[in-house]
Amino acid sequence: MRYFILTNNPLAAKEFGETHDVRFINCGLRDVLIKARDLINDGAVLLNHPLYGSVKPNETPFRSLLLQQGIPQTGNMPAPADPDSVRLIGNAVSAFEKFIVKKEITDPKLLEDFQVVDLSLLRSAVESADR
Amino acid sequence: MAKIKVVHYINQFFAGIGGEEKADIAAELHKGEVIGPGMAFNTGFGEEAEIIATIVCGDSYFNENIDAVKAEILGWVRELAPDLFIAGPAFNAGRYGVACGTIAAAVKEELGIKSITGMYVENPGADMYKDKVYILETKDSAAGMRAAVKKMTAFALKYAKDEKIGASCEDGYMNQGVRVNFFEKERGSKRAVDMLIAKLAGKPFTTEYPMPDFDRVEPNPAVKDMAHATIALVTSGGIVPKGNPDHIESSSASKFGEYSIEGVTDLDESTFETAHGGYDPVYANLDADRVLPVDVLRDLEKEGVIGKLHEKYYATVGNGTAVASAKKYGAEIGKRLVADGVDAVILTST
Amino acid sequence: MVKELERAGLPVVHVCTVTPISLTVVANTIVPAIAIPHPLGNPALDKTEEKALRRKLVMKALSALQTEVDGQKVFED
Amino acid sequence: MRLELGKINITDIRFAKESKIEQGVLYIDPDYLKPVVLEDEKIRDVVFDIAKPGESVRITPVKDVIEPRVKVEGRGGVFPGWTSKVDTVGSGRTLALKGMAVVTAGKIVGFQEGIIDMTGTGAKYTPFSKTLNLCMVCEPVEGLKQHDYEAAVRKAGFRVAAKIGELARGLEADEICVYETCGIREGIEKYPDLPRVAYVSMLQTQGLLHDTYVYGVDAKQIIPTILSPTEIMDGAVVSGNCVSACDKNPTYIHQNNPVVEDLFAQHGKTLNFVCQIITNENVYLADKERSSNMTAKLCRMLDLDGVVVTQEGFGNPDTDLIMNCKKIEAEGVKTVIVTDEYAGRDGKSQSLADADAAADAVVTGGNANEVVVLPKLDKVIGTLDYVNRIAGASEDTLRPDGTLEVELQVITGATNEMGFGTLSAR
Repeated sequence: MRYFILTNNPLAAKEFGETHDVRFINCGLRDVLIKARDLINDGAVLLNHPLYGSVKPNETPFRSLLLQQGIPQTGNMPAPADPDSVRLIGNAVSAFEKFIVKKEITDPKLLEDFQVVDLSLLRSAVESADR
Repeated sequence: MAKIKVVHYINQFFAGIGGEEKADIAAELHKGEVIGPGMAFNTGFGEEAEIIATIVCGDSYFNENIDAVKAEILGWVRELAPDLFIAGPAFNAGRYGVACGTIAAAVKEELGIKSITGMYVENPGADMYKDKVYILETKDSAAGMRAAVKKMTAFALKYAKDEKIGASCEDGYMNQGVRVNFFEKERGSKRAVDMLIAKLAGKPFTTEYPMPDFDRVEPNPAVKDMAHATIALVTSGGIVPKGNPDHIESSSASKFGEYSIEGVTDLDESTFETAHGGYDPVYANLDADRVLPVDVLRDLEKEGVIGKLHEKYYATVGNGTAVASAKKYGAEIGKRLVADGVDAVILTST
Repeated sequence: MVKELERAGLPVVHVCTVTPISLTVVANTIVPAIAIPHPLGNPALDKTEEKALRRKLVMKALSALQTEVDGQKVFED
Repeated sequence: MRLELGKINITDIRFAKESKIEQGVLYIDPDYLKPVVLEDEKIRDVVFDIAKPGESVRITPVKDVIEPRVKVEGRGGVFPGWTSKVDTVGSGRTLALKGMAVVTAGKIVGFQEGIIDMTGTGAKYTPFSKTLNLCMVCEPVEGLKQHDYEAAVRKAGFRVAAKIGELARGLEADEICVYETCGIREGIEKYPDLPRVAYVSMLQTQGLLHDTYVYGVDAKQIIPTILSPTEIMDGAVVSGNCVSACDKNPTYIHQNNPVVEDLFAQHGKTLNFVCQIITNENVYLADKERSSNMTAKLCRMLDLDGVVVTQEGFGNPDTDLIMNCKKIEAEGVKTVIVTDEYAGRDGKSQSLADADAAADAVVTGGNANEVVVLPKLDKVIGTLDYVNRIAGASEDTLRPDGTLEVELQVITGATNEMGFGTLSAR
């Protein structure tokens, strides 16, 4: 299956950069979600869930998403947005916004921990996608 | 400690003035008087609180002169500066319930004075005001007066004394749409098993977390022939002709507007603006197409992508507008659009 | 509002910035818009670009209106 | 399957020269346990400590909580796949040390959460303020990767719990509870008029710090299956989940699954408790679809009338929960779901990240965003170094007077989604 990884996690970009289509963006977590929303708006389909199971959206600055490119409609109509993807990403943005915003993390060790966890969740999605 | 000072609001009926035939009496302030259900409240308060004034107003008068009477009563209450304001209880009396909710919420919001009311859960005032002010749940008729006063008295004292208000189910007020934690008697698993047993037996049960409003509608078939379809625009973003001719409120809109865009190809600063109070209006005021894309639809109409842009559009303000009102507007707008032969709608919100 | 319009028999596409759960489960077709003060515009762009962007969103909305929505969509590999 | 669970009430834990259980007192020689921990070369050192209810003690960051048990009759041993082979457990007799727990603590990643206060406000919210806790803080060898460290501490906890459990072998139980389910046909014949009910247990399975294991298998790789509810009492399901303290299910809560217990209490009376169904909460959306489809299918094929569904975690599992609920209801099987809420500090936000009208019977463990102030306590087992970083805390959490201003989500078990506690919300 053809898909790409949208991520702001440098560790994920390093791990999958050689073997996968990785679109690395240097930005905060919310911007990753917004970027994904725009792509979904253009017809991309989300393959993994945009929220973690427990690390809260205001805790970790990293997020990696698997997206499938939308297929353009015939004629001049753009690809319709996938309603499930729209719902999930919309809810993820709302979920993000209900948590209080914390100061930017500077501790490199802590940043690495968050990158490792994000990578671990991404790997789990990639394993499913590549099966 | 000084006694807690309470101002009480009741209608003409509970003041003993009369029924429907007296519903048009104007608001009256009775300083130092305790009238009708106020007596029972005062007894219930004991040494802790007392009613220092009673305000009486006819239900029709209140609802027909709502702005003026509200201002008048607020003036009195400001002057009296009580610690607590109590309206009702209104039981299932619709106009009385709306009056109680309106005035109790206004006292709380505009004067910052603690305020409560009481009514039956199906009183229209309940839905309108339960998220704005504490509404204690009562029976549907005045036969429930004793229980209502008891409940309201206990809550009033607790509230006035700044004691912690528990969850709605603990303290008997209507849920305000705010989630409040508390400890149940049984653990969650037991509650789940009991709930399942009730559900399996077809017996009533109460979910602890009602899902957001689901009112499922089957989707309509897609538009087959866009090139010949009439498309209408509807917005809850409050786009109105310059000057807001219908005076659509910036929040909690009480109406929707129907406006012609016949011959309009582009909305600009000089002709359209937003009435919406929930967002920064600058961008929409500069170019209302940003909310209501008339310009693009006109182009598409010309190019034949769509058949026709409907010559009327509909606008209301989503901000703070009660679900029930939004529903009503939606139904009415839908009816008019169907009657006009519209094929599909683009609804824009902010 | 969406629901009532649908109930009247009109296919509706809802263009909005936030997609509250109560709407998403009923609104068949939603196109997330750009930002709250200007769901169909972006003042950072110049007039022509902005209109092009708006056109894209409107096209998307029209496209959605032409897509049949079934009750339950399943993610497909 | 029939399991007799013998309960041995532990009334005190003391360090001693000799490890034994005598008249309800657990005497522990740290040197009896240390080799069990250090047999894993990834662990450099371990420190044991005891925290008792009412003491001015805070344990943090907590990884797992485990109840010591030992299997004295029947197939297999406790924690199959870890401290025993993978024989099917859940029958025969098992002894459990009640009133106590082994708590693994210490930092694995910088945002490791989980607070157990033995006294004060926090103690009201965590079930583990009521247990005598034998705490173990493990030090990893230099340079150990997060994954390996997590696995090492997780497994050390099971070994220690099993080792302590061994001390109970041969002891007389204070109380014996018998749990028994029937085969499908037997159940229908025995209870022809009772509704057939199962328990659907959703397991957190997402990746590092978010995993659950079944008989040693990483549950993200299972497709939903059925268990006898007695299997979990022998440790068939264990937690590898370190984050989301308030609504993760520590191993202890799997062992003492409250839904299983409360369904057994009604078994043969108002319902026929058929089985436990386990399913996962993966990150990949197609996996979510597959697992919820399978779960709904199992419910149908087992001819169930109703299920209780419990969740673990917040966020993406809300999607699994709603999918399960919706699909199971669509099979004509009635559901009650158990969850918790993230309604924001003011309680005004949307509680769940997903929703559906089919979810008309919900039990909630409360709003995890509610703010509480925890007092300064005299002793900390573990470390407070990271407390400002964890979910539900902020830069201002540790206040100048030593109190902690936190959201409930930092407290272990506070809003448990198996309904272990009484906290709720309206």
